[in-house]
Amino acid sequence: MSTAATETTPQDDVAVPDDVLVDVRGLKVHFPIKRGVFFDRTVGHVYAVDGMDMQIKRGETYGLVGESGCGKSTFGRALLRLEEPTEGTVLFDGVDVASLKGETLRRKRQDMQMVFQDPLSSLDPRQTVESLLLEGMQAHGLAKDGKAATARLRELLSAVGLPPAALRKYPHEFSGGQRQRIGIARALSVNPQLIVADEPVSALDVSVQAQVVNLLEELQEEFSLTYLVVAHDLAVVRHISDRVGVMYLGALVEEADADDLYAMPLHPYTRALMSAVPVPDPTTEDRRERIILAGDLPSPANPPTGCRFHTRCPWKQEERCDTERPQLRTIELEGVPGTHRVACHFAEQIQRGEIQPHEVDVSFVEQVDAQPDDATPVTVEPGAP
Amino acid sequence: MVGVMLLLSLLLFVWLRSLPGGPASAICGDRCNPAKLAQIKKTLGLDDPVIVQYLNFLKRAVTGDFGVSTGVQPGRSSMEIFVERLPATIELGVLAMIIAVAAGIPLGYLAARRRGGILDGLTLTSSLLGVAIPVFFTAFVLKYFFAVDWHLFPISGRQGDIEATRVTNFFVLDGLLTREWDAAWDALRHLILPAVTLATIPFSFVFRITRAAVLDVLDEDYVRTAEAKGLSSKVITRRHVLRNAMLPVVTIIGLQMGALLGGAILTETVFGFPGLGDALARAFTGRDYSMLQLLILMAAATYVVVNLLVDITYAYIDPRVRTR
Amino acid sequence: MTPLNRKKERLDGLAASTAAPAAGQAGGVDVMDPVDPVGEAGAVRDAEGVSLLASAWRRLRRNPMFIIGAVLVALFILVAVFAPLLAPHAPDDRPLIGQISASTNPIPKAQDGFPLGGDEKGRDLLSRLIYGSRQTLIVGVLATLGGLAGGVTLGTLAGAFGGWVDSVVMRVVDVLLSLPSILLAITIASLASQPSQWTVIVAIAIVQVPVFARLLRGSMLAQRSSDHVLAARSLGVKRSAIVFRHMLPNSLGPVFVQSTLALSVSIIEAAALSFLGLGNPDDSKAEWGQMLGAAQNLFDLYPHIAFWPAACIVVVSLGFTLMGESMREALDPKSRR
Amino acid sequence: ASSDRDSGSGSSSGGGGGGGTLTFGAAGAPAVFDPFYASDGETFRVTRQLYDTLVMFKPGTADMTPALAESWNNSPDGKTWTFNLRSGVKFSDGTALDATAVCKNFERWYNQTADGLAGAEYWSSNFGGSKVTKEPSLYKSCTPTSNKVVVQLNRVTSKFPSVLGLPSFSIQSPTAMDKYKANDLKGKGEGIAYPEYAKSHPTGSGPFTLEKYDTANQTITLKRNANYWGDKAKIDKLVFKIIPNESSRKQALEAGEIDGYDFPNPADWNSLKQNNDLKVRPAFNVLYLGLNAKANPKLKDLKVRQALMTAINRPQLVKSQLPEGAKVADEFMPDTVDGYNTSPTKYTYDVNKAKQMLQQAGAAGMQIELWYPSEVSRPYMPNPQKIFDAIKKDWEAAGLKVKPVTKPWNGGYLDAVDNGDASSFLLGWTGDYNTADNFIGTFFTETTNRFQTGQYPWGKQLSAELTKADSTVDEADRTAQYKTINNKLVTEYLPGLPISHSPPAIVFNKKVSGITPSPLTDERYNYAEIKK
Amino acid sequence: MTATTTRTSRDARTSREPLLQVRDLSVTFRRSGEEPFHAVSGVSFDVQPGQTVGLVGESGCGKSVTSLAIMGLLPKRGNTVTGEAVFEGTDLLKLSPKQMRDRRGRDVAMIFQDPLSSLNPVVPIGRQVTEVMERHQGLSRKEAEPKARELLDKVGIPDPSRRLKEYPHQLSGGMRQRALIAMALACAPRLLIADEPTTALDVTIQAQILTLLKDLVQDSDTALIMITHDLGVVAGLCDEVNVLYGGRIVERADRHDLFARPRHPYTHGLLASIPRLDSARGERLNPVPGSVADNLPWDHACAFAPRCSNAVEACRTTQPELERIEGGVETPRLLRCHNPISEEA
Ligand SMILES: Nc1ncnc2c1ncn2[C@@H]1O[C@H](COP(=O)(O)OP(=O)(O)OP(=O)(O)O)[C@@H](O)[C@H]1O
Ligand SMILES: Nc1ncnc2c1ncn2[C@@H]1O[C@H](COP(=O)(O)OP(=O)(O)OP(=O)(O)O)[C@@H](O)[C@H]1O
Ligand SMILES: [Mg+2]
Ligand SMILES: [Mg+2]
Repeated sequence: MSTAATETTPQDDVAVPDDVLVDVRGLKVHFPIKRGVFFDRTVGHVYAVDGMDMQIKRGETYGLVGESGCGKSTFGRALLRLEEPTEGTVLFDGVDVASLKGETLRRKRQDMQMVFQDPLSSLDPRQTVESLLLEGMQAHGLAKDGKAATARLRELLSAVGLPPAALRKYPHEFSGGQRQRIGIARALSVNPQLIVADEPVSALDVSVQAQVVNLLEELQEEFSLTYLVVAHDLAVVRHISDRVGVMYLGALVEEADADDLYAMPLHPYTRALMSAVPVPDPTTEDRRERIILAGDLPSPANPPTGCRFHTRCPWKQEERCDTERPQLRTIELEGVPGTHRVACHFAEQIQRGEIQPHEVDVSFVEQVDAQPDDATPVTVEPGAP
Repeated sequence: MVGVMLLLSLLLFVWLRSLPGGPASAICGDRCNPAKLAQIKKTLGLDDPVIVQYLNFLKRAVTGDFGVSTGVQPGRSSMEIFVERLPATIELGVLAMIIAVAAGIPLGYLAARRRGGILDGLTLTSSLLGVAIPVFFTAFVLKYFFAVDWHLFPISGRQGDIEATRVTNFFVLDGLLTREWDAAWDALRHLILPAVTLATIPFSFVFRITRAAVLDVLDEDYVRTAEAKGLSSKVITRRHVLRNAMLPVVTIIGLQMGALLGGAILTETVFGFPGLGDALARAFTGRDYSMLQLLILMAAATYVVVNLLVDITYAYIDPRVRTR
Repeated sequence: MTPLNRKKERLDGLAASTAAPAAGQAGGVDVMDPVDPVGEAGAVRDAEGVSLLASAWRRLRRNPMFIIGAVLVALFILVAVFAPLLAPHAPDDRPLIGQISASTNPIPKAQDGFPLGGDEKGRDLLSRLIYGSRQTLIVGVLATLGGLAGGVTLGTLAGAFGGWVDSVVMRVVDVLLSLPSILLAITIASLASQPSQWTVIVAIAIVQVPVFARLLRGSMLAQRSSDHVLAARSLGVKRSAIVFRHMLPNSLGPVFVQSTLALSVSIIEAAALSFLGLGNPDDSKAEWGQMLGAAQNLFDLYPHIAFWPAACIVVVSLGFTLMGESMREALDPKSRR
Repeated sequence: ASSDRDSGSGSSSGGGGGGGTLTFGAAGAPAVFDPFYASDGETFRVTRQLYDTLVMFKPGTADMTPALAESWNNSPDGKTWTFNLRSGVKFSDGTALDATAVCKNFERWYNQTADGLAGAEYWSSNFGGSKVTKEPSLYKSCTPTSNKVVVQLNRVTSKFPSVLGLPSFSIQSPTAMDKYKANDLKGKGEGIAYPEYAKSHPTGSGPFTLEKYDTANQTITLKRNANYWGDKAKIDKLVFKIIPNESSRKQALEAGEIDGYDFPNPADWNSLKQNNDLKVRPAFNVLYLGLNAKANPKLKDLKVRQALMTAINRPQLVKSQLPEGAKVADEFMPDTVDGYNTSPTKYTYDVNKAKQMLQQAGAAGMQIELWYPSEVSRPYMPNPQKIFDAIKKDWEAAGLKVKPVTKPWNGGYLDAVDNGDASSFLLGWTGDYNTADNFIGTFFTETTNRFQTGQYPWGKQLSAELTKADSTVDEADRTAQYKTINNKLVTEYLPGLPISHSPPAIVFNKKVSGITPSPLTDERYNYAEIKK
Repeated sequence: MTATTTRTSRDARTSREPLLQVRDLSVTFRRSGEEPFHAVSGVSFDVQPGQTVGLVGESGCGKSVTSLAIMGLLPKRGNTVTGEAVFEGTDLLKLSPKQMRDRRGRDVAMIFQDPLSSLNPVVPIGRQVTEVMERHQGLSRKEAEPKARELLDKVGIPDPSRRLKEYPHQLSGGMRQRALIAMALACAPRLLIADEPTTALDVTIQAQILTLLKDLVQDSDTALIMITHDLGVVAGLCDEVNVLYGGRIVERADRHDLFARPRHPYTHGLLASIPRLDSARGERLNPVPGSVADNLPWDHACAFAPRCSNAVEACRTTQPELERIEGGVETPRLLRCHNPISEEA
């Protein structure tokens, strides 16, 4: 695609480079919490996605990681307008998807597809694989001629490594990995540019997981696809992604090229996350420095003020961290490239070792009333840096 | 909720008035003629536009005045009749529910525990029969054998020829309060057959829900945890299985409480039990609009109240609801 | 949680529990075809596709509850269809009228050619029972179909569109749900200006509407947020196609089961209406509920004329209930095998 | 039903029988205890025991006999009636039942407001009018003179003074009525609200007084009036227990919970007779099939009406659907009423003849609506549907196309019949007292009656004939006129088809004796005795 | 709560009498109308006091069934269990239900995967902890309460007094799992079975729980059977690892040996298919082809054969035995394979 964005929204004053396929600005998705005996009143909101900025370049794989409930899936869905954004813009190839309506939106969907976590529930149990695959093609007028359609179906199946016999079968007759392949084939069926894969391998066995990961990589080359891969398994994300964004409570806390991020995580949360991933190597495991975070992810209905992470951060500083919300920024530090952005006030100081980790009060942020004083101290294992 | 009630009352009101016959004809009697009928309608204001009538009705209803009965007990205030008969139906309903619950829960539990066994099969089938047999037929059969043939229970009514002081109009309770033991016993005897009849339907639901809930709970991880802790089966049953299985059962009890009034129409009719069900049945045949409006609205309101109660009970036994 | 919600919740729960029958299949371990070259993605067996219904059917076939129910229902339908061949007399013929005397011999006794005797109008009881199956089936089926049609329409509207359409439709359904079903049926039937078979059918149909509507809406809503509908949406499939191809077919399971149960409820409620004198006054075509209702005053002296129609009703509605309940269980993903 | 603790209460000093309680199973609750505002049998059954009327009906008959008035006479013009009151009679509140009190009752009746008039069915249909609403009335004035009451009427009528035997015209205590605001009737929304008096303070001079009305348990307990002027009650208490369901009443009787009930289902008669005392009340009613040519012009032709009559197999209908003792009706009134014509044309069942007649009238295979009420049972037609069914079958046999129409009694049936919407309909009448006017006068005097006789050429004439007969003072003359009218009614007019007279029954268990079944359901319980 | 990174005196421990000896454990499920299904067959292993034994394998390989069989918690009907599970001299499988009840929770305790569904939603946490002590230590509820508070404190639940009165839904995922652990530890059992205790949790929480388990086992000399499908978890925690495939142990080794030199093609395949944080990026993963659905029956073949890149003719005709092989310094190495991966890597 060579043409630059033809439609731009007025507020879009930042120049979007040509190679950016998706440009998300200030995306927010808030779900109302309804309650009430006589009338459903909105008593609050779940701030599932709360100010996401992201650019995905053509042909790259963007990996999005974060703990359960931090809003990864919601973001992915909002990107595809499967969830109504509360605020913000999503420019897809220059068109603001967040403002499309009706038939235009439906047409636009051809360009962006989704692969789901649970391969079974994302396939209509009452449709054969054939009709599942044909459906999208029909919706976009790609299956006008029966023969061509059949040929394309076979092509799709072979692309995802399934025999043609699969066409007449129902989803429940396949194994998990095979189902996920069907899901991928369905996404491919309309020739999309972008595929949002929401935890595409989390539900699969390790042995099968690798098959699907490989498949995704192959397909990317073959069909020049752009991926947004949402996952909580850092190893998988690292393996598959060109760039990785780390999400915490509805917003990115760090974003960098995959190698950079893993080589030098800057945000305290990213550090903790990475140190927590067990590695299938006893020697490494025995020697590893580990940052054990205290407590859990606070409730997105009642997110902490300031830096969302300050309640669990071992490097938290007085004042600034709990009052001012840090923005994604590049930092001036040796060996940190300009593509590496982090949302931490003290990233430089931490990296330079000027701020030392300390113990953290475990406050259970999801509980409004919880005010434990005698909280357990967090353990930050001392070890060689 | 209020909206639902208003809508219901409006629909009912307009519909009732669009029908032939009605209170004016009832008052006019057998020697009626059109002129006389018109006169009566005029006197009662039944010739006003329906919407005017409805607004008047609402105005009066707000003050608790639902008009005067023309069929159930002509000339008495409908509200008075309602208040007087309510205890009868409550007494009946509560006893029926007690029977249904007392039989349904233990049997449901046992059937679940011995799933697929003979006891399970028998109780399951009989509970299905509970729904498959028309209530009034059950009533006839029970009455025929227990009252007519074997004289074990009285045939009809709430109380026989017995001196009884009325305090609350809950006859059993009154008997106990005033220490008129024989009156209490007599009132109870009158309740048993109708209550058993009425209990067949909720029994079947309570039984099946208990059985299903227990089966579900037995499969729950926390029961396995309890087993893993080596707890005695008594504790597991009581604290871990039943307490959780009761949640859906409470719901169904609530639902069935509302539905009991439906069953009461048939049961009370067969047993000549002067409660609301009997009043309803007669209000229908007597085209007693005032009574109908009151009773149907009250039935809907009861339903709402019972549901509220269920919610409250639910919150009491399910901490997940309580602390939200 | 709003208070009216208990009944609703039960229906919704029911809907949700059966909405995704696929989930039940997920854990099952299948016995393999031993030798099969493993492609990259593993073997795909060659056998023709087995739909979910087929597997539910396989489970049903072995369930005695279902078999008994199905046999009873089948018998009932057969009798209804072949009534004219089976019945010795027309339902409205009065061969025994001559024997009747209101206060000395109101019910003709069993005699040659009249194995069950006659009724109070001198008609052959057996023939009326046989013909009764017809009328009973008609009332049951029409009332259920009526309820189904109304309920499915409302439920689809509410479930497919959500938002204010859902609110409006559900308020209407709430009004209907807020009354015990028999009370609602009585209200409708008794307030019809001229009672007839149709008032009975319409009354019972209306009673069923909210149940079906709620049930369908529940599963439709569950479907709406399910991944496969999301997938279809993201494919850009048209809304109508999503509703009719994905949501509706996947939501009909519980509705279908419910309609079996509804048939039995219809038959019983028709009987209750007759009992209260609100049934079809024209008894030239026999109907069991009506026969039972007419027999109520003779129960003491001539229990058999009440017993036979009652027994027929019980057996048939038990048949439908057994069928419905076992189907419900078979479709319920949580049901243990 | 007589429980030990109730019986033999010491109050039975005034002689009489063995005391005890008689429990009667009533089908419904009395509407009020003020019979003036009542029109239903359930209310009258109770108030008859509480009040006296000036004249009453001889037990077992519909004929007048002295009651509060020991004797009466009539002025030659038939408009001034003088009643000689029984002396020493007291109301149960202790006040005297004297001429002033009686006239106060008349005045009260005549002074009803519009609301009151709406509630006073018997007054408005027999006397009509009210001073307040300024409508003309039969009643003119009442003058008390020492022991006599002089009542003046505006015109002559045969029903006077029999009409005064109706329970609605019970003489009630003016003091009590004032005290409890007996006239304070209010039309309210859907119904009429009754005053305290009618609800709980009935005060009359009858053989019983109200002890309590247990509305919650639906029982009414009457107590023996020890000061009754006439034959004092032998039982101590009379309890009416309301059991709406007919078969429950039967079962309750057999179980000994009640001592009696009335209108048993004809099908139960035989079995009831075995252990109980089933008393058949003389049939004082008529079931007819009303015809209305306005709704179906073919009916204008007398031939057609006669054909319809001929087509009905009334003997079989009576035998198979009506209780023992029921008779085919040849006229619109029972043969015990003066003016019955023993030799009018009698119609016999003949399908072929009926077909032939229809043919001749050009109405072969005509379509006709046949109306019958649902949800109701009347003494003259225990089961309307069955009677309808029998007639329908017969008519169909004669080639007619019968279209059934049914509506609930109070839910449109009566209204439609009154409006003249029903071309043929089942209806009947139970007499109030023994005059021909009470039957045929009620049916046909107005030309806008249910039969819409006004549209026949003879309608006005019939009306005039009836009015003339009714206002004939001489009894013999009057009877002769009625005989003629009766004959013409069935032969020349035939506005409807008389079907049957069927006797209702009342049943007691064998312990009860002394009750004479009344054609007017006017059983007197002061004569009842309970064997222990 | 500071985790040390090395273990000491392992040798001393492993030489003691085994605490639990599982011998030839087989579990067969029978459903009417279907072939009997051998979920677990011929599984044998020992657990020494203080030792952590890992059971790893993909979903459905029989890990949970093994542990449930040892605990006597399999469904009452529809299955047959054979073999032995000798715990301190008594065969647990032969105990009567009553006797088994006395042992469960006291001598052998278990933690389950999903901490939310494993806790009774309508009973306060405290009660769920104290009831174990009431049952096995004869304490009254009053007496048990302070102990429960101590326990909660020990597993790292802040403000234990308040938590005692709270219900499971009021706790976060990590806290729930801690509460479950507290229940399991209430009577100081000598053997703890943890069935995927961290699978439902996020990595950061998983790290908390794993640290906790490690410390507890170390401090109290409790033996731990750790069931997981995450090889990373095994690598950091277990002394000895058993790899299961299709209901049978296919390889057993000391963790160092296993990860350094996997011999079974399946183990090798598993390791090769996992992307690792510490390896170079960008290289293709080497997945195990096919899925469990392709398994052969063990009786006449190696179940893994259809997916195995090393398969030889024998793999499809004869069942390999679990045999001791070379290597395995401290723990004997066992392998079930006709054509193992050569020993270099
Ligand atoms: N439709 C919805 N209505 C209300 N809240 C929602 C809805 N969808 C998601 N949420 C809430 O928004 C938050 C983010 O959810 P989301 O599914 O995006 O998280 P996630 O990062 O994908 O987590 P996971 O790893 O568990 O999939 C959660 O707290 C969730 O409960
Ligand atoms: N109650 C049961 N009835 C029938 N089959 C069962 C039963 N329990 C388990 N199985 C089967 O036994 C096999 C082993 O199950 P198990 O639960 O031990 O697997 P697992 O290794 O724990 O897997 P996961 O990682 O998914 O927990 C599975 O194929 C399962 O389907
Ligand atoms: Mg997600
Ligand atoms: Mg498991």
